[in-house]
Amino acid sequence: GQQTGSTPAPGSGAPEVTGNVTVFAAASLTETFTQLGEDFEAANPGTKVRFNFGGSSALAQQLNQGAPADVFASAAPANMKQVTDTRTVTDAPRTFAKNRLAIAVPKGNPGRIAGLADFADAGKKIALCAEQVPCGAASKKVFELAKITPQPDTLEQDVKAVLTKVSLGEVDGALVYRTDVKATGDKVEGIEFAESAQAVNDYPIAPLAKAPNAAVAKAFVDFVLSGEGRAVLGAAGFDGP
Amino acid sequence: MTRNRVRGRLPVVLVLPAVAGLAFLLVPLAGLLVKTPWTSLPTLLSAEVGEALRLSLICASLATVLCLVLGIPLAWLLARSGLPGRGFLRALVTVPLVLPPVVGGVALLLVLGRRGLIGEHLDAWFGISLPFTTAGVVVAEAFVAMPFLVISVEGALRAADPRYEEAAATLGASKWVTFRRVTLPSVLPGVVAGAVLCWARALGEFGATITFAGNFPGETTTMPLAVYLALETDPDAAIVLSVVLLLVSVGVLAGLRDRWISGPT
Amino acid sequence: MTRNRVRGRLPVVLVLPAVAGLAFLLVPLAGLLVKTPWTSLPTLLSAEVGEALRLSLICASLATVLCLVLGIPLAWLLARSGLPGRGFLRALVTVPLVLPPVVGGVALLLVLGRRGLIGEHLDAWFGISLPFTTAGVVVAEAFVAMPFLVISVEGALRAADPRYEEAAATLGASKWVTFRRVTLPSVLPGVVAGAVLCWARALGEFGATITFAGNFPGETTTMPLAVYLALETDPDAAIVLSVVLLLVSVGVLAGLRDRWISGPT
Amino acid sequence: MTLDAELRVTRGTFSLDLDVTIAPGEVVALLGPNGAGKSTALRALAGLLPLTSGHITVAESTWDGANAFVPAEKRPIGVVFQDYLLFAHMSALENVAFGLRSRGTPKAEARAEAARWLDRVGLSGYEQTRPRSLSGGQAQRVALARALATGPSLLLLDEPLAALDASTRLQVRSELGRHLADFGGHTLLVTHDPLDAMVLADRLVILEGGRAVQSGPPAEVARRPRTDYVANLVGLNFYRGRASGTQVGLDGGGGLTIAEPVDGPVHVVFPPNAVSLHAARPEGSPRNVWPVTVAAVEQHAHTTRVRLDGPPAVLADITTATLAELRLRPGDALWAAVKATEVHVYPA
Amino acid sequence: MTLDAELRVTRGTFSLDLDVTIAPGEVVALLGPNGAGKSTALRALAGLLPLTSGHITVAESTWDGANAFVPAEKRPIGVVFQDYLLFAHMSALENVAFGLRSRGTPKAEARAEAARWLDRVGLSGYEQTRPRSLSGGQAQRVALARALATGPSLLLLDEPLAALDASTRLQVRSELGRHLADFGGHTLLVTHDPLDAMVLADRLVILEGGRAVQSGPPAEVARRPRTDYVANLVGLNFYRGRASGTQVGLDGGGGLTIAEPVDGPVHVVFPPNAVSLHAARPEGSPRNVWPVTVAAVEQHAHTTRVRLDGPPAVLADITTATLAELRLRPGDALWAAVKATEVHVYPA
Ligand SMILES: Nc1ncnc2c1ncn2[C@@H]1O[C@H](COP(=O)(O)OP(=O)(O)OP(=O)(O)O)[C@@H](O)[C@H]1O
Ligand SMILES: Nc1ncnc2c1ncn2[C@@H]1O[C@H](COP(=O)(O)OP(=O)(O)OP(=O)(O)O)[C@@H](O)[C@H]1O
Ligand SMILES: [Mg+2]
Ligand SMILES: [Mg+2]
Repeated sequence: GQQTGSTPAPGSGAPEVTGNVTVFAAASLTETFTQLGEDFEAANPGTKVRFNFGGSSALAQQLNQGAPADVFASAAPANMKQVTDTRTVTDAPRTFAKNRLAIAVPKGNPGRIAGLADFADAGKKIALCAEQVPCGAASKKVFELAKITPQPDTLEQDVKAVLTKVSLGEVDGALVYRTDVKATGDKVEGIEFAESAQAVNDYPIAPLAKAPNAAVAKAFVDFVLSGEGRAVLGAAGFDGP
Repeated sequence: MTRNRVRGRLPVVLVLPAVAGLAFLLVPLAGLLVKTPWTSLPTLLSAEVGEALRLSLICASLATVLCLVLGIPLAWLLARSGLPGRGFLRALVTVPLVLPPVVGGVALLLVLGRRGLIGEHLDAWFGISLPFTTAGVVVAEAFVAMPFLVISVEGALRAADPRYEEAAATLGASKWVTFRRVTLPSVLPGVVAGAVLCWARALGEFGATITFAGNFPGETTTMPLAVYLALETDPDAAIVLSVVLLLVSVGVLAGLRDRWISGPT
Repeated sequence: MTRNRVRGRLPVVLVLPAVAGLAFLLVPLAGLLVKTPWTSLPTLLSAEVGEALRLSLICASLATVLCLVLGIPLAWLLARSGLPGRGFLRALVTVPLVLPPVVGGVALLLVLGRRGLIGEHLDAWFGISLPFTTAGVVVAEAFVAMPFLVISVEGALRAADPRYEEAAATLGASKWVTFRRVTLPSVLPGVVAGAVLCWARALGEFGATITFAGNFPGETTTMPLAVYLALETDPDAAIVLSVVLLLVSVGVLAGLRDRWISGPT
Repeated sequence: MTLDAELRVTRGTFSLDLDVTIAPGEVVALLGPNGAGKSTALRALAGLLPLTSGHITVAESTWDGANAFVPAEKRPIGVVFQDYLLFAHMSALENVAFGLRSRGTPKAEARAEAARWLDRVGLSGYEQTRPRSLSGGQAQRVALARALATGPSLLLLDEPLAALDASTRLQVRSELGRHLADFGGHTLLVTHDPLDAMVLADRLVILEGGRAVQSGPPAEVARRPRTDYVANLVGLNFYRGRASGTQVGLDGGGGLTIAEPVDGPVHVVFPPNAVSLHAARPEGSPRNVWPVTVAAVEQHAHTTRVRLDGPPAVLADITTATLAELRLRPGDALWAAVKATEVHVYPA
Repeated sequence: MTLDAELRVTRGTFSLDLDVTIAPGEVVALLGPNGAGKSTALRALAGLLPLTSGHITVAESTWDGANAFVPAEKRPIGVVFQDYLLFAHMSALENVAFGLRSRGTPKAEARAEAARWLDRVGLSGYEQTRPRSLSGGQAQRVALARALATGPSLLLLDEPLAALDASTRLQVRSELGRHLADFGGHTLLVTHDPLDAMVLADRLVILEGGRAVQSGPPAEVARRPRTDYVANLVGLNFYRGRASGTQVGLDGGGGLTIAEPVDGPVHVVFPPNAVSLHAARPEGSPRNVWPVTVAAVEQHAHTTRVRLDGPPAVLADITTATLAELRLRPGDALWAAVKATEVHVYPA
């Protein structure tokens, strides 16, 4: 966790920034970053933020094929690493948010899931993220720590797919991110558990080298890492870096 | 006296599976319609959604035109030219179907991206860059949808009697005139079927588009991309958006007069 | 003396776009092949990949069979029965094409899921639950791929001369016999084209499958799912896997003899 | 068991209005100009074209009527279509066996029977040939075999011999004649060849513009045509006129003398070979002599046919000897002569 | 400007081997049994079927040969196909205008010319009709108009009149005859109707089993048939035999007396109407008298044709009077008589 608490409030004292900035951001950040973009534009008149939301890995592919972007905000350090391996970033990636797991159950908890231990019950329908994606990796870590062998019925490709199954009642329980449980509203109930603190996922952000508009890129990254940015992310359920 | 009689009963062995097939396709749709939270519709119908819908329709239609222009001749080549190795070519043509669309998008990036085999030169010599532009959406959709057109039209060409083309030749028609005025009209139902598939596939295309063209509202965010993003934030909204897309598409296709679709009478 | 002559030159107006179309489809594929890190292939060809490939082929083939059984009669109903509102029905049939596959999967869950309209009863009465099973994969693939078959076959039926069916009727053939022995053979190229599209689409199907049937190795993980997950961690491996899927599919389709595809001679 | 039909069908601007009755075992030939509605009538009888009004009744059962419609596949019919409609994806044998198979004959038996039929129409050796590899005449014979093979009780033959060469035609015609003679069902035969009609049919129905204009036994129709089409068909000079006594004033101009006196509107016919041509006005027995000009000369196999402008215009068949003597050229002025006894007159 | 062709084509088990020369303005009729290869020859001339060997040369240019092949669309031809092959999605007018448009005539002019041609074949009023709504005969006339409209220099007509009714046929035939008389190009006409061939052609070529068996001017072929097929076509009794003096021993049994003595293998012909039938052995002039049995009796329009078993077997045309007198039935024993002067003999 890099701490950049002394960053001055944007717009105050820093050189005027104007122009467009193109941000490639993980799809799970759609809501928060759209909000951040609007706030940034308001704070820096004359700037315009364009977003390209997609799966972190797909965005990494695009960036490695020379996509014209200024900033990359990834949902997993691994994808950020794919980019930094082939394309230079102007500043080292910094973590702007963290997320931890929670148990998601359908409204009313019909499968009567009480805690992680129920995930080992073969009689219950369980959905987990696939190991290849961040929430799956985190889940694996959690189960190892809790010494539980889960009996999943499906290994989903992302959190949203898991939540779809939870909200439709197809599964009795699942492990997802807190932020996602929060975003889904009242169709899904979240159950916190202790081990989650030990398997936290980092969200890194970095301005990109050869960015068409390096100054604004840097300003945007700073904005995300600022107090204002953190407030927006915190409201969505992210932990601070 | 009106005499309104069907020519005999329809055979049960055909009608039963037909109805089952129809049910199979339509009941999930009905389920979707039933569960659609229509109340959220008014709040959703923002300018952005309108934009995405407009973009979807335009790109799908342009992609279909591109597919028709390139795909019909290709189908003809496969069906009529007597080229050696046609069976293999035909199989290759289906590749974009089998390729997971995301990988298709990656393939397009590899070739037409700024660092791609061809894209590099396009960029250097002409300053043209397809990825992350509306043109890129059209290219991605056409890449994914073209096999439908080619394979349908080729099937229709193979079923058509080549002796009409011979008759046209004896009337002095060049291969091109014959193709345009005799072959093509006689396989029109097949071409329309192919174009319908192509358009519908392009309209629903997601993976290759988001990979190759990105997801920039107003520029490359088509409805399926909007649906994808909505799924991230508000699954109900995603369903409403899909249903909107679907109703528009059904409206367009149902509006195709039977005239366009029926064979010569 | 051998006389080996083509009947005249092929017209440039057709050959040029045909070649362009072919290039459009094949160059990205070539790009993919060029960039494929073949060296990683041996390490990838694990038992899991073999399993996924096997599952893909089996499910796609079963889905194609299901589509043929339900889809051909449906195409016949649309093309021949003179039902009112056929234009509308035909448009409805294309819906699974337009629906983003993930939404298609959701629609299937709404109907056939544990709490679905029909699924609820299937579960309660027969103990049948489709989600998270191989059968579910087949259903999801069939749902997405069936429109291809229906629309292609319907196009072929419309282009076929109905007077042969009349001739069969005068010979005492019931509608069913006529369909089976006269109509179907005469539109065989169209059916094969449709089946090829259907199979290829089912083979590449991802969104609806993972949404409806989930992803569990050996049971519901087909190649596209494996590819998608590989993309998350190791894009090179994903490309290799796609190319493997693609080569297998080209192999299968190229193996279809011309005989199966050509019209009556 | 009689077939009784009142066929009223509208097809675009064309309308058919034909009453036809066929007794069991009877062969009715339907003749008429192109577009007269012959194929339309056949399609209606086959059940491929529902009647607009009218009915089709066979024995006690109604095939088509106000409240009933028997579809084609339920009618015991056999149809030869004008354009054959052979199934392109089946061999000749399978085409012929198709009807038998559809009507329940076991496969082996159906194929054996089909092979017999192919042999009967002179096509043994072509069992495995696909229709597209058959010549036109061969295809037509397969179509005929296919229609006959099921032993239908109503045979509908649309120009079944049109594409056959002269000698095959003779052969197939007599084979068909033998078949029809033994046949207890009803036959409707469409043909443009008067010979086919004469040889095969018990009764002719002449259709023009969708309406029956004449019908009767072949010899009767041949002797007493009622329209130009029929006269042409049977090869007679034909005129309408008004008789008073032994003189007939022809509607188209000119007049003729006849042997037996009659009165009122009449039809007048005589054969082309009853006409003799002369360079100068002949004296002597023929009562009808009038000046004509040569319009055209056609060489047939064994005679020469001369078209002459009148009035009245007339066709004459002359021998090679006369031809040599007269050295006819279009425009030549000649005299035509016909004996009154050769002229046949009957009420219009 | 002469068309000179050596057509050698193999199609499956069938092979065609035909040499044909057509002078400018000449009309050659190709006749032969079903499956003889007539349509195959036409397809080869049209460029739709490349020759296996041989050549097609018109004037100085080679259309098909060892080193050259002119594709169909480059040959100045007009073809009427046996099954018409009208374009189903075009109106009758568009079908006829198609060739003109393809060869560069402006649209309005092409349509006007097409309308004139439709009128000439008696189809004015059907300009906008689609082929599937035309009757068989109407469709054939559109096909004819379509082939003629472009003014091709080689006309290839495959049974262009087969589906026409008797009077339309007469009309279209004479229209076609007029057209061909003014026509400077080459015409190859396939037909099964001897009358069409006689009236329209300058020369006949008889094809059997892929080989030319006889050719010559129509009258010559009609007078001196060389095969059963030709004899049948022109309606003659035909025998092969060996003459010594005025006696001919027939190959099939029996013998005939002829008027002029010859020696060696001969063909013998006489017309059916030269045969008289008698209940008892006739005395008097006819030199050829032999016992026969009735095999079949056919009523034609104005005569009755009797097939008799011999030896030799013979066809006889008898008048209605004779028919009434003899009351013929199959199996009856009769005497046939033919005058020696009616019997035509020529070297085999
Ligand atoms: N499908 C159709 N729709 C409209 N009119 C039609 C259709 N088929 C035929 N006709 C018209 O009906 C009339 C009768 O046609 P039909 O085929 O019965 O004639 P036909 O007596 O069999 O003639 P031919 O001797 O030439 O075969 C023609 O004028 C034709 O143009
Ligand atoms: N496509 C083909 N493939 C193989 N054999 C064929 C093909 N077409 C025709 N034949 C055979 O070639 C022979 C000659 O056929 P062709 O059509 O030239 O005969 P035709 O003289 O025109 O007869 P018809 O008078 O019956 O029209 C026939 O025996 C036929 O079966
Ligand atoms: Mg007809
Ligand atoms: Mg032929």
